[in-house]
Amino acid sequence: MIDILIYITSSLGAIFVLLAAIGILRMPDQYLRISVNTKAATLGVGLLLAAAAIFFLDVSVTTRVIAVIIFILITAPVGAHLIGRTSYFLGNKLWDKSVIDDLKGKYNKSTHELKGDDKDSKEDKSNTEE
Amino acid sequence: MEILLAIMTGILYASGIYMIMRRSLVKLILGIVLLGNGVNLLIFVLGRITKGEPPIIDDSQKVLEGIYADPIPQALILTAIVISFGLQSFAIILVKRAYKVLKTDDLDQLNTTDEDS
Amino acid sequence: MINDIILLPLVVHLFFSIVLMFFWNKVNFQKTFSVCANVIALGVAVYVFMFVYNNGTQTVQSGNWDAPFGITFVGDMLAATLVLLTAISGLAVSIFSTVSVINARLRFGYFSVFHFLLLGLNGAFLTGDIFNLYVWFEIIIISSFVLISIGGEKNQLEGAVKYFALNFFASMIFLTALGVLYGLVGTLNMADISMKIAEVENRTLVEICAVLFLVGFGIKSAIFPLYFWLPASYHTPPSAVSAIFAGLLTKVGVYALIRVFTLIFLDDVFLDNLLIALAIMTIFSGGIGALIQTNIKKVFMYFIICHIGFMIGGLGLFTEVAIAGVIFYLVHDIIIKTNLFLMSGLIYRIKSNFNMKKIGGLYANYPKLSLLMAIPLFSLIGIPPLSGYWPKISLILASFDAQQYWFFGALIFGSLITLVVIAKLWSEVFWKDQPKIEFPKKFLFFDQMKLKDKFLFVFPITFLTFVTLYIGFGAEHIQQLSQRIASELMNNQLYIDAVFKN
Amino acid sequence: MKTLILRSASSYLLPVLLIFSVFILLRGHYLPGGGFVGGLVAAIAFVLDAFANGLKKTKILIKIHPGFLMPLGLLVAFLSGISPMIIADMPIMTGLWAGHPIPVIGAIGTPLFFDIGVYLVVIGASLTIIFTISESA
Amino acid sequence: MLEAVLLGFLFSIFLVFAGRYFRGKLAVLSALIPISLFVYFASFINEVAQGKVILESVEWIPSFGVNLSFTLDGLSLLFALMITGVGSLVFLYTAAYLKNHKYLDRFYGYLSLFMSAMLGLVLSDNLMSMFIFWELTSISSFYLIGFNNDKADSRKSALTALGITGIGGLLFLGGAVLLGDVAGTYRISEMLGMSDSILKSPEYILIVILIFAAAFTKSAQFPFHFWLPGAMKAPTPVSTYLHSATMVKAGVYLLFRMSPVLGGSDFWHHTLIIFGAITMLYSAIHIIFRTDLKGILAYSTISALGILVFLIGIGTQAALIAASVFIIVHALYKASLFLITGIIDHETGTRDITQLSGLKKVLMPVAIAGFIAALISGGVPPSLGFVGKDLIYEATLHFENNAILLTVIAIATNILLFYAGFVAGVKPFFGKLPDKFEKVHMPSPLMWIPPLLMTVGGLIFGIFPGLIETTFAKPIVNALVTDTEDFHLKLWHGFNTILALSATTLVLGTILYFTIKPKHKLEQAISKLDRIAPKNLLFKLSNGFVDFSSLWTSVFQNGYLRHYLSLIVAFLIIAVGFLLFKDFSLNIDLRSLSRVTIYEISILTMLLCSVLYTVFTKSRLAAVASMGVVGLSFSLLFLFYSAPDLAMTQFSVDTLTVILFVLVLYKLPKYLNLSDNKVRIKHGILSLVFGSMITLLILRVLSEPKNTEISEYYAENAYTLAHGKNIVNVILVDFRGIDTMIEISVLIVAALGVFGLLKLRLKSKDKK
Amino acid sequence: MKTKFLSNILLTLIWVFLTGGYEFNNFLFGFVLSFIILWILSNNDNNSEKKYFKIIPKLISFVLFFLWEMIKANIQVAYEVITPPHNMKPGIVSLPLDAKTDLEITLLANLITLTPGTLSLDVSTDRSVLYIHSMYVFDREDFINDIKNGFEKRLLEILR
Amino acid sequence: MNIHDFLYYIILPILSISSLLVFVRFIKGPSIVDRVVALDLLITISIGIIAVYSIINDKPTFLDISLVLALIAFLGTVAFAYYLEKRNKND
Ligand code: NA
Ligand code: NA
Repeated sequence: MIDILIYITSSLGAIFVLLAAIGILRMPDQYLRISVNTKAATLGVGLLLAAAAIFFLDVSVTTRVIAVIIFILITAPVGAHLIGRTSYFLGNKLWDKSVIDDLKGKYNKSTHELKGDDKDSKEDKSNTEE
Repeated sequence: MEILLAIMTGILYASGIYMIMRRSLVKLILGIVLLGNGVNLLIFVLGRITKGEPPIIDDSQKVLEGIYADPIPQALILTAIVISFGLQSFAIILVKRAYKVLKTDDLDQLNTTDEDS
Repeated sequence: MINDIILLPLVVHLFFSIVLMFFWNKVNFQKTFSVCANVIALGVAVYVFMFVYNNGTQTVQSGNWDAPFGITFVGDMLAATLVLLTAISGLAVSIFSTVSVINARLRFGYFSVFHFLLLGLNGAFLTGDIFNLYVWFEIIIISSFVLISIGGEKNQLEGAVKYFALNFFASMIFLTALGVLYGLVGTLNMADISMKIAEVENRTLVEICAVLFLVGFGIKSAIFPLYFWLPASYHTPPSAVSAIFAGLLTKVGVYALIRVFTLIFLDDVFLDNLLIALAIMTIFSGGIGALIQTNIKKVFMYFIICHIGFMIGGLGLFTEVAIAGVIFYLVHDIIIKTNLFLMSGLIYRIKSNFNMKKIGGLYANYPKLSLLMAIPLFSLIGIPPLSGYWPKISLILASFDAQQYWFFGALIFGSLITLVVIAKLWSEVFWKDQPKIEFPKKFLFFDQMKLKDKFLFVFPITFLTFVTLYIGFGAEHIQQLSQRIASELMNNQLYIDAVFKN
Repeated sequence: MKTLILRSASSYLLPVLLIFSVFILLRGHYLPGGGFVGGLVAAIAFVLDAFANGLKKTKILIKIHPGFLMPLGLLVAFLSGISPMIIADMPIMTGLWAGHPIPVIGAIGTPLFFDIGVYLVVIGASLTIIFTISESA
Repeated sequence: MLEAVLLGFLFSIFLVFAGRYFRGKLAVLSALIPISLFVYFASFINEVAQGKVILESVEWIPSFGVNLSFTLDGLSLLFALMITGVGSLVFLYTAAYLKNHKYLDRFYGYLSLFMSAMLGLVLSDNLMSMFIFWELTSISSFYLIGFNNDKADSRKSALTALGITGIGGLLFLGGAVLLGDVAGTYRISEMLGMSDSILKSPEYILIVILIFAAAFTKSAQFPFHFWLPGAMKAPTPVSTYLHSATMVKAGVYLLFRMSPVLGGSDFWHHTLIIFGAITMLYSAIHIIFRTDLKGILAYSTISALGILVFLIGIGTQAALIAASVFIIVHALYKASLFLITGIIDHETGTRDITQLSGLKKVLMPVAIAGFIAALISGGVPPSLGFVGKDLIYEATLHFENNAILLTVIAIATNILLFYAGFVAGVKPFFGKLPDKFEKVHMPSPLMWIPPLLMTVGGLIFGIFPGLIETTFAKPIVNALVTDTEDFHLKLWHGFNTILALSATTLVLGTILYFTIKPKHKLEQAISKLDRIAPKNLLFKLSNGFVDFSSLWTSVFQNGYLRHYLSLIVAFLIIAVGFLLFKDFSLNIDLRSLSRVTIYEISILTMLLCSVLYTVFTKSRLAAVASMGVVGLSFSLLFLFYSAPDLAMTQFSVDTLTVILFVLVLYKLPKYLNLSDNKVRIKHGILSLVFGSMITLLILRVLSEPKNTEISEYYAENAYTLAHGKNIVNVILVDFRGIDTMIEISVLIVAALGVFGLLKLRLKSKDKK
Repeated sequence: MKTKFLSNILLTLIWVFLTGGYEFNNFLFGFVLSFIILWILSNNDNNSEKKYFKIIPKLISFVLFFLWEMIKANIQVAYEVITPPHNMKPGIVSLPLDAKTDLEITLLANLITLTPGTLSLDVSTDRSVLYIHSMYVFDREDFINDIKNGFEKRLLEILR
Repeated sequence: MNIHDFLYYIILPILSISSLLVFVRFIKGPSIVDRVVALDLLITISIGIIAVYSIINDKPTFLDISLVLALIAFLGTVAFAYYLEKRNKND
């Protein structure tokens, strides 16, 4: 029973990791790659860790596994946020089939302050990135 | 596997030395880091590698028996890593200062002290 | 406690460094404390020396782990002697530093790094463990990196970059050698290695390992063709720093070579000839380097290289007479080179310049100081009966006995060029009239200093000069000591027995 | 960096990382870890805080100057190293052990204090280096 | 005797502190030192004449066999008396000559230092202590020659002299050490009996060469003679004392001393005869072309030294007698002539012989001294010079080989020396007194009495040669020759060949004096040959050497880090490569190796690619990121191979390093590719060769068995004795705790360094 | 709420001491037990204190919801990854925020990042807007409403 | 095929290949952002590898390394972001 659980979790984990890897290789722009990274990999690795927890069936291992998963869940999106906005600063273009860019023109180039959704930028909303 | 590791060590040495020989200050530091890694790997490989048997005594045991990795090279490398870390951080700052004061990245410009003055 | 006497030099210096770090900003406290600390350290060193002298080689098994399982410290006569010399140089430099190094530098941990450096030197001399030796080397080089670059002036940084890169490389080669050695014998205790390496069947690998050690230590001790960092950097920091570097840093490399080649890698014709060949080239290269310099610090610097060759060659001759000569030379060299750079600091303070072409008239204006400085200069040349002369007898004798006439020639060449260059230096700096140059306006000249500060400038030089005179005129004592050390070194079973006696 | 997300995340991560670093430090004698890695993790925790909130705030947070941690740690290590010389007339670095082993940490003895010294030094040194660089960057 | 030797040293040290009292009128008191020493040594004349040898030995550095052993026999007594005697006169003369000189005290200091060194040299029975004094004479003469150190000429001459005598000294040291090694003692008196075995030893030729090198440089033999004319830049008392009477004879003294030990081989005799002959004739000819009085005297001194070497080379008893008498003769007249020249220079301000004439009107007593000196020098009876010259001819005529040739050379030399003596001692005083010298007045008696005393002495000894015979000649011969024949010194031998030769010499000398007048033209004419003079050849050589040194140094020390590193790497490749391929074999037991798995391969691939990427990328940021991958791969490798502690540490350190990099990176320059392709390829090959060498080395070490004693001990005792289960940690904090203590100190120092580097800004006023 | 939590912990500790069992399971049991006891005793408490007992079930349901979203996200990503990327409609959308405190905003942003196709890029300096990158922006308003009614609402319920 | 073999011969190779794929992205870039993301993902995958490896060798200790990785890996990303932003600002 436990073995089967391990087979399943580990297989799923590996598959998601593989998907994340393919994703990061195939996705057409930085933002999409980041997006893929934070999801598939997190889940995949979580599952692999879970497999370990199931295998050892030990409180200390389980707590450690939970700790690792929580850490990943906290840090991965924060990292994604940081690198995502950085990518925008660097002027990395969105994929050319992107439909909307609300962020355009909102960053102050020198202070990196970010404007909220105020009136005078409303009309930009439907503009798509070139 | 040891053969591959030996080749890898050689490559690390080669690339470290090659990088130190460049004229760019930044490459110098990267070379130092690479070379340091190469040396660690050399010690590690020469201490003979063992898979999956860390030199840690089991909870229930009092002595380590059976097959286990030689802990000594590990301890040595650990010490070497820490020391290299100290040296590397110093080197990074040294290079930064040097660049700021000398205003060049070109190591070839740094040859006035060898000349007779 | 009685067993740990040889560790006292380490304990006190580590303690001093810690205390000095706690009083980070108190420059005046640091000055006083460091000088007092060095007086204490000298006392300790004398005590250790006498203890070893009277009671023979001492060992401490740190952690109470029997050799070869822990780190063993071995205080044999050689180590004790070097500890004593370190303490002497250390005291002189620390006094000199209080007035010659500007407060801005002192405020940034100069003294505490200085004590770390002394700690490292003492540790390197006392340890009986090859990896531990590496660690001591690292504390030495990192301290020297800091001392050589602190202040961050232009040429200092230039020198420091090269100094760093090549010394780092040396450490890496040292580690490589260590890895190979461990791979061959599986132990790190030098006495243990000495026994186990004899059992290694593949002698070629042992030779390669020796060559790696030779290069690792050779870079640090500045032998040909590994010395290039030295002329690029030693003259750039303040003179006090150059002094301690000149006196002790390269010598610790020589020490390591002596240790390794008398304890571990023995009786190898290839290695001995290699050492001698390198020594000849070192003497030659260093000598002609000194010949063409006009910066007095650089002249002294090339002499460091040149005279290292004397010692390395003696080591290559590998007879008891030769080793005695090497030890004597080492004793002489540590004191004299420290003093030379202190003197260069004094000259700079008087003339605001290091360039021979731009300074002169010292003899006319400072006759007594000039005579004081003449003694170390003559000792450097080896004018008999001053200190540099005596070891040459042993070295020449040994070179004849080994029929190494090229090395004999190199000895003569090195001595001659030292003579000529120092005479030239004397003629330029001391005899010649002061050329008309513009002196910097914002410069505190020696004449304008307070009497107390002047005294602190001159005292260390005088102190070391007296030590040099003692080495010269008390050559009998030094030679007996050297012979004793040489016989200890040539009979490495003594060392091994001392380590494993418990 | 002016990002709210990082800032608030780091305020929750900091204590976790610190606890974790102490954990790694203490169990080092039994399992992978020890003063050095522990110290590095702690240092990284503060660096993270400095990235998120700015160096000034982090410095206020730490209260003691990291430079002070270095001699302090070294002193701890030094004292635990020489205490056998002074107390027990044993060679330097001889382990002195007290009582029975307790969970996680194991036996209490001078090597533990030594490791704590290492921990403090590593925090102090790493932070000194990184903070100095950030300030002059 | 030790006290006698030390007296001068003590006096010079005393002058360092009390010198200012000796700059004025008290200066003349300094002469008390040599005078008392002269009296002291004179008191031994009787004992020595009776054949006694006085020995005295004080242990100094027995480990080296260096003792202060002094011996007073005929030879050393002669020299000791000469040193102190001429010394006394020179000390007196100086008081007037350098009256009120600012540094008169220093001058006396050097002089007495020199005197002591010289005394020590001639009295030493120990080769090593002799060498010590030998070197001290070089050093003190360096200071004396360079006394007028504000003049570039003086400094240069002092340097040249020191260089030449310095190398001689060092070779002497080599010879002494080797001789001591062969003989088993440094005591010359003990070596005397071992002459035969020394002659047979394989090192004999080397010893002799080294000793010759010492003697020839010190005693200015061709081709090392040129430092001596240069040394005449020194004040006249110095030239008198060092360069005519005493120091230059140290080499001769050494040859004297060594001839019973090392003499007796053809090599010894022929070399000395050849060098002596060349020197005496070569420099004698030079005299004709000189117009500077001191130059003339310098060359005649060299010539005289040549004669002495020549005579020692002949080595017969007759020759040795001739040499010992000639030493006295030369000291008396040459010292006088120098002092006289000094007076002329001092009073007229010139030493140009073409301008000097008729001075006898104003300097009558000096003229008398000059005239007598010329007589002695020319060997005119009844002066001692005549006795000396006869002895020389006697020695050459009775030599076994080439007697005629040697005699002819001797005659030619003597003719020229006759000429020199008269030009220096007579010519300035006769003829018409130029107007400008009308007002020249007599110097202080302190200046003219010494030369007069010496020349008169030369006359007296000439008339009563027996004085010399009993006091010096016989004891010297006793000291040097084993089977002595009886002999007597006489002024008059009756009519024989030698008398004829003497007469010829005098006649031809006189003719020469009246036909050849010193002219600047001649001097200029000869100067065209200067190009091939040994001096200039040597200067060219030394300039060439300096150029070579610059070249060598700039090739090796060219300021480029990469160059330094590639030299070091090349050295490693050669040395290690040589050993590696000396007996190349690679027998790895493949079964002992661990299996290759896909995860290891993929990590290695990643590691490899990231390393290569780091090396070849053009973006430094990418390189830093790539270093992150390298670190990660390392962590995984460590993990795979059972090193969890390492994996953790590597990863945390790596993260910190990346942070560090990133913090400073934008303060760093762009990542330029500065080297050109050729250099890159060169370095690439060098690095690759080195890397492959490391690989081979690893493989070879891996095929050796490994000793696991220590790790087994740890495995057994880590818990039971050290209370820890993570053995790596136990090693770090317990087994090898000291390593860790120092390692954290390294970190601290690095941190202090970083702090200092970044925070410390030297303001301009701080920069010293 | 805090006081309740603290009393809960305190009771747990008392339980642990009493039983003398220091294992994890005993802690967990003690915690649940004291939670129930406190809940039983909570009738007289004011509203804010009562919230403590509602929050646990809500938290559990939120976690389940989140896990579901996450699995959905991954399946979606899996699909995108293995098929050609033609049917994506990515874009950056500004989401007006109701969440106010740092914790609220951060949690929301992170959760959004972890769930289907979305990535929180940044929060405006005045905290009024969250900029989200999404793989599928078929309709801007629907997209915004989905998030506001889904994640934000549930999250704020728990946190407030 | 037991769990050990399954993990050893199937899961680990998949994970290894995944890392290589990610590494391809790392090399390809093109932007530094891609590299940072790739590095981050590599570390995440490594955590998985460690988990599997600890099962294979029956060494729960190895999980501690994954703990360290999880905790501080993200610092690298933070640092790069910090750098890029600062550089961008200064331009
Ligand atoms: Na550890
Ligand atoms: Na211990």
